[in-house]
Amino acid sequence: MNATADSIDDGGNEPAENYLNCSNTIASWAFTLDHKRIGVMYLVGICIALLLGGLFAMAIRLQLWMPEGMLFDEQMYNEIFTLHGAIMVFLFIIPSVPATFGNFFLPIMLGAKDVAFPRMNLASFYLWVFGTIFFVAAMLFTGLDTGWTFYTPYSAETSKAPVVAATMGVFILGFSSIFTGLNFVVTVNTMRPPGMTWFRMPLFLWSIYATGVIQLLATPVLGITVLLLGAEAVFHIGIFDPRYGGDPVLYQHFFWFYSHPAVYIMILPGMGIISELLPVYCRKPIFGYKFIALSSIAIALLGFLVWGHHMFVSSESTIAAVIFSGLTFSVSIPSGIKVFNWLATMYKGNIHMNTGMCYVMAFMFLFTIGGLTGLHLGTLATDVPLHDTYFVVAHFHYVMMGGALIAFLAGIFHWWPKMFGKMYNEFWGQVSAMLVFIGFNLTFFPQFYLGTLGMPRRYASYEGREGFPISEALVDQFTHLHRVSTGGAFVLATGLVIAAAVLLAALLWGRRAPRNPWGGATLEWTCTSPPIHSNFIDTPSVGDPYFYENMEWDPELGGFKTLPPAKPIETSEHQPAGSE
Amino acid sequence: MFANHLLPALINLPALPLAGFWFGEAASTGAQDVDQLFALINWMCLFFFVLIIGMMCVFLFKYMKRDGHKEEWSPSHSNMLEIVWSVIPTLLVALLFVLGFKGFIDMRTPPANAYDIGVTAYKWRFQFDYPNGAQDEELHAVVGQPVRLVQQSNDVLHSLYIPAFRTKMDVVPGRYTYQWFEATKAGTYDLFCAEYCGKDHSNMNSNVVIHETQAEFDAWLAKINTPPDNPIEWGEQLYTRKGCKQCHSTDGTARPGGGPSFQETYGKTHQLIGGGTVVGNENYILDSLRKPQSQIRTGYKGITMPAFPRSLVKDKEVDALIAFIKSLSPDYVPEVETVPEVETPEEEGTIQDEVATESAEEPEPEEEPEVESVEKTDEMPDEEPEESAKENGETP
Amino acid sequence: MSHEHSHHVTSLPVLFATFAALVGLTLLTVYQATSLHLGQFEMAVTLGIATAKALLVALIFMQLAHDKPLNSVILVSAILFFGLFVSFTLLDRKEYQPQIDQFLLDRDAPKVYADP
Amino acid sequence: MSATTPHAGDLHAHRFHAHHFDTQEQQFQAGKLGMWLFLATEVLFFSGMFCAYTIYRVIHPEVFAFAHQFLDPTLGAANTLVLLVSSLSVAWAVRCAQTNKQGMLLANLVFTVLCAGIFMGVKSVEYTLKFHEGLLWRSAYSFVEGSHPDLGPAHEQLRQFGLVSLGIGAAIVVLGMLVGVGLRKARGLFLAVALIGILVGSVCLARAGVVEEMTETQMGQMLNVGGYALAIGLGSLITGVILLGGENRGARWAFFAIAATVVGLGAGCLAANVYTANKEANAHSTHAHSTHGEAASAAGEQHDVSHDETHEAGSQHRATETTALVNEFTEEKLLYGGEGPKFPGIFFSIYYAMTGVHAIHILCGIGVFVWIIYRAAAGHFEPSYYGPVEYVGLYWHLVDLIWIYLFPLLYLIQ
Repeated sequence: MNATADSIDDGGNEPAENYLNCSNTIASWAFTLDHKRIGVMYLVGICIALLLGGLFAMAIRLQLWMPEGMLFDEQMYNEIFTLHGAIMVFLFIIPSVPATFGNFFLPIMLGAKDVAFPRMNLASFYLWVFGTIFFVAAMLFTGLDTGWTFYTPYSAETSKAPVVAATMGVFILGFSSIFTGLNFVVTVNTMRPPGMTWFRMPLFLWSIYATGVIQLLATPVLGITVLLLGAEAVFHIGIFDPRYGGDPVLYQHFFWFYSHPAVYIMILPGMGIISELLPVYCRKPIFGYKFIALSSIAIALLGFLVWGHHMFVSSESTIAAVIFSGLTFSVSIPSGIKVFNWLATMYKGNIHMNTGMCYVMAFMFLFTIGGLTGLHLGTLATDVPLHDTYFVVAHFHYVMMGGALIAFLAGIFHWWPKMFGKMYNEFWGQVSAMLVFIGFNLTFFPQFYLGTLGMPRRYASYEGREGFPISEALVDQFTHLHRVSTGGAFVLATGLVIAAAVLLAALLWGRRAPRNPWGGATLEWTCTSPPIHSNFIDTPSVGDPYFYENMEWDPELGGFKTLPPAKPIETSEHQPAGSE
Repeated sequence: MFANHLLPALINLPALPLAGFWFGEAASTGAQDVDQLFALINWMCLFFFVLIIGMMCVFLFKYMKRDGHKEEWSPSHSNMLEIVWSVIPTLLVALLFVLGFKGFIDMRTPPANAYDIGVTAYKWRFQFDYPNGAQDEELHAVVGQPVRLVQQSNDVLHSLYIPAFRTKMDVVPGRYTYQWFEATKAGTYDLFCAEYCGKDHSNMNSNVVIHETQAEFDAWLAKINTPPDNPIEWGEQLYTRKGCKQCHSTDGTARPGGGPSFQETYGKTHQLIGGGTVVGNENYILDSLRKPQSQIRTGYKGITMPAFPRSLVKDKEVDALIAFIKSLSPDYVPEVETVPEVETPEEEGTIQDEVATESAEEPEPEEEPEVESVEKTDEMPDEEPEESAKENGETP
Repeated sequence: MSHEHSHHVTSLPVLFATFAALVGLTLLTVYQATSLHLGQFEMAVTLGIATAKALLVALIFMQLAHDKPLNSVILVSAILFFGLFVSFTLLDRKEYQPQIDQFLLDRDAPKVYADP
Repeated sequence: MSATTPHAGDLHAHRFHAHHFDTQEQQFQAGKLGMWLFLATEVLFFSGMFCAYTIYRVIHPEVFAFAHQFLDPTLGAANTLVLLVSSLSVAWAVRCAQTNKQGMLLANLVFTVLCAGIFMGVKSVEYTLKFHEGLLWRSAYSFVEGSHPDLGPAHEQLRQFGLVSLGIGAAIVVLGMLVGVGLRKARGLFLAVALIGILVGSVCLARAGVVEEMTETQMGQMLNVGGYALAIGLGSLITGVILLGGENRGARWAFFAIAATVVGLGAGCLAANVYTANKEANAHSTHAHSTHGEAASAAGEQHDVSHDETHEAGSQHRATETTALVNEFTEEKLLYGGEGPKFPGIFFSIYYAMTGVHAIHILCGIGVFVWIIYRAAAGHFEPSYYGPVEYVGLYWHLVDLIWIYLFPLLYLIQ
């Protein structure tokens, strides 16, 4: 550590020019190679996707207010839940954290000027846009009603045009995802600055790295799967479609070989954000650095061994089900390690309950529930009745939404001052976190109970058909629970709208952000807010990313300033475990 | 609305898990095992949840930023702790795996004395085939008798799910899948399709009726195996039972996303997609049932109509349906002669007769009978000696 | 270390020898498949020859023999995941094949229910 | 990880040194790592089809044994050789870039693209043959005797159009090289046009060569294909002579060797086509509906014909029995059954999926090679900067590597 007090400017005199205002033409955005601008464009894009997916989600919740369905007929409902799922998974969650925060902060955290392949990075964004266009096309064709999983033979026999459009969209989005992952892996591998060994990287980078590995190894299989599915739908090649001698269960193997690891593409970056934020807000070095870092890699690799647990009742053979169940439990260990290490980080800290920290706590609560209910589903005998019911719906929303989306929100509140140089209203930020947390639990906790009672997923109504009504007591219970859920969804939506409003208001009326409002020790807090076009004026020197003792709150700056280190970091006890 | 529905639900909510009744009523031998395992996992989860979230809350309140509070030093890693919180959960999940595995093997191993009931799933119905040849869309069984369901699908993936028995298995086209249960309580239970299968997925439910005694069950079986004498009445029953009703009305209106009304079918000339016309006669109805994609009338999406092969609708039943559709036609006049004829086993003859009458009236008399005979020879293997009577009438 | 020599340059004789070996192995595999009848070993021999060729291409043409180990690790792990995918899927597929066979058998057999 | 250790040679800033890399070595290694990761995704991309292949082969070995006989191992081996030669030339191109032999670099790259063109040509010969015999994927499989359509007068025009565009293509390649070496500005355009010409030419020729009625003599076919192969061989020969005059003696002889190989390959391709033509002729003249090829029909008997018979029987596989089975076949059986006489179609589904996706990779390869040739002609590459040549080379080797497996798995089944 060769940083001295005078070499660190804590933001007294910020340069007037930054990456946002250094050029203003549309072309300077559309053809930018700057990872920060690409990250911001991604942010705008995925927020639109989130809004769209969210509107469909509200439509679903409203529909289920009445047992006979309140708004739509069955066909329309099927299309809506399909679009909700497909948009949320392919357009929102998978690119959410890596493509925005990964793009924006990965090079900065490495002290680099850009990612390894800036043009590929831009290409990845435009592929995302084209993929989105295909999805819009699928919507315009009307009739994409296969569910986001595109199970054969249903997807191969009905509504060909939208299915082909959507699968081609998925194919293109897959490339976008591969390019992003590839860029990050190469950047982390080859562009770490002198002094930043593997075990001195911020944990966010570890999780992005692990995510990149999954994106590289799993996404191509999705590519070939949708390609073969498209060929099946158009030419009837007989690989997946039983009408032509194919095997629908084979399709499920193909699909889940990608889509299970994809779950970790969604959640790992979220875990990375939590590992990054928690020590900052607790003012304590992260506990068990090495274990958290390696558990990311372990999750990434073990995630490839468990895809068969989506198929326990899909007539997978008994032996395969048993093997996959056994392997499934192995994933719970590294996830547990992370949670326990986070807890240990809080111990004896000095916890700042900022908006970011509120979301982190919400994440820990929701992710714990999501993870623990995974045990019910991983256990073979209990999975059988729960499979394809609302229990599963609740479980994966707790993990994907309670995990990935909440972590995304935590990240956005944490890094917003850095990205746009404006502070937001702390009070309303915390209100939004509260509402999101309460609304989320109200929406999804009842769904666990719905699932155990037997409510199957993807039902447009739950009164049964003529002559075969579902028993009255059950319909009553379903109705009550669905209504709590729908009510909760409105609370949740309100929370999200407030969060968006807080952030947008900050852009307009927010106070100017200091360099380091939260006292983070990773490199992004040493550059200006917002960063200049080339990130750093001088190559920054690398220190311990979780060493906070040399920081002090400066009320004049409204942020933290860095003091000369009390003692050289190399001999400090607060060094990450890995460097020993 | 809030007072009516939300409030009671909210008040009830905490009581539900406390009551320990996560699942509904357990009515099979397997269900109790599943419930026990589920409860065990629940307790385990509750323990960890309280541990984690409890510690989180304690830390949150104890170490929350306030005046004079400062972070204190504590070790930043501890291999001992890491080992503890890796090994203990590993042991616990290993236990869960073993228990789940055992339960699963039981679920997948039907007893040797199981009673086989065939299941054919199609859009959007389950049809149950009983060993004596009876078919019904309700699943009936007897208390204490293990039942094995031999499942096949006529079109897409379905999944037969009986919450009360905690059992579920996908129904996959092109192969068999199996599940079994042994009911412990008489009663009527819900049965759902749990795998998304298209438009009416949410209406693909049925009932499971568990009879107290074998005699009761046998009586039901005998009853269901005897169709009504009047073909029109039988046709009307089939209209509901085979799922026609979901897409086809009988009052001349077109259901949204569905097919043409049955009232508009018989004795009219219809425009087809891709040009050409077809006359609504027996052949047309038979074709529409067996090969629905072959003649699609303008204004309808034929793709939604599944094919009904003979395993789903027997030829006799087709006759009944035709009789029913015919009776709906506005200019239907009950024919006194045909009614007794359909009651005999030789319904095929009836169709032939009718086609003959029909062809005399239609503009294309040449074509129709020919199509008919091709149809019949194609579809009918010779291995039905007991039904030879009907062959006489139509072998060229 | 001057820049020109920081990367391995494969000599022409090595390139041509590799090429000759590849052509030789191709001819061998054609001969083996069309003229020799190795029975149960046939598949193993065919794939063995293909793998030998693949190794030659990877090690010499693609310079893995002189490259950073990381690049070899990447290729090998891709192949491992390939194997994982194929083997698990195949395992399951073979296990449930009897249920398909039984279905086809029944379907082609005379119907259980009495057709009219 | 020594990526960050600066090299002595890196100190001077190169014109293609991206600003965000500290050193050129770092840039090179980053690119290479990126390429290797991309190759890993390619391996997994193909894994889906290999998985489908493995599963259906394990479950229906008889179908594979039966259906593979319709593939011509001679053409497959010829294509394998074409790809191996191109792999050699790419590896050599990298060496040339490393040792600053600009002319040979360009020549090797152009040669590689020519090989890719030959590969696609042979591929289209194969595809066309199968299309006209009804050897298609599962639902379209309709293998019936005498299903060759007559293209009529358009046929002859197609062939001539093919020849002319091939000639123009070859000429433009030569011109492009000349201009590339001389005026280093406009050769990219020339080369692109040349490649398009070659591709269009080879595809047209292949079509013309195959769809022909047998009343048109085999000689015509020989001329077509021979002309095609020779044009390419001679084109590259002349190019080599012109390019290498005075630049590098040893390499000149080596280039002659390559050119000779191309001519040889052309001859091989020719022979293969003659062979195919003979098969056709046999099928038509000897109307011997021998039952050699009845093979494993839907019944699933293991086909057991010695390879000699297999070769002779050729298209007599359209045995009467198969035809009879096709006629027996009903739609219901196709729709709701697995096996039927159309079942061999599953082999062709997989065949088209695998070779089709592979061919798309070849086309992408041609695309990037055009770009690399453009840059090579502009003199961008030198020992201190040759990354793109190496990366594209790696890609091309992987495409070759996949074919190394596809060839025995599809063509050489017993």
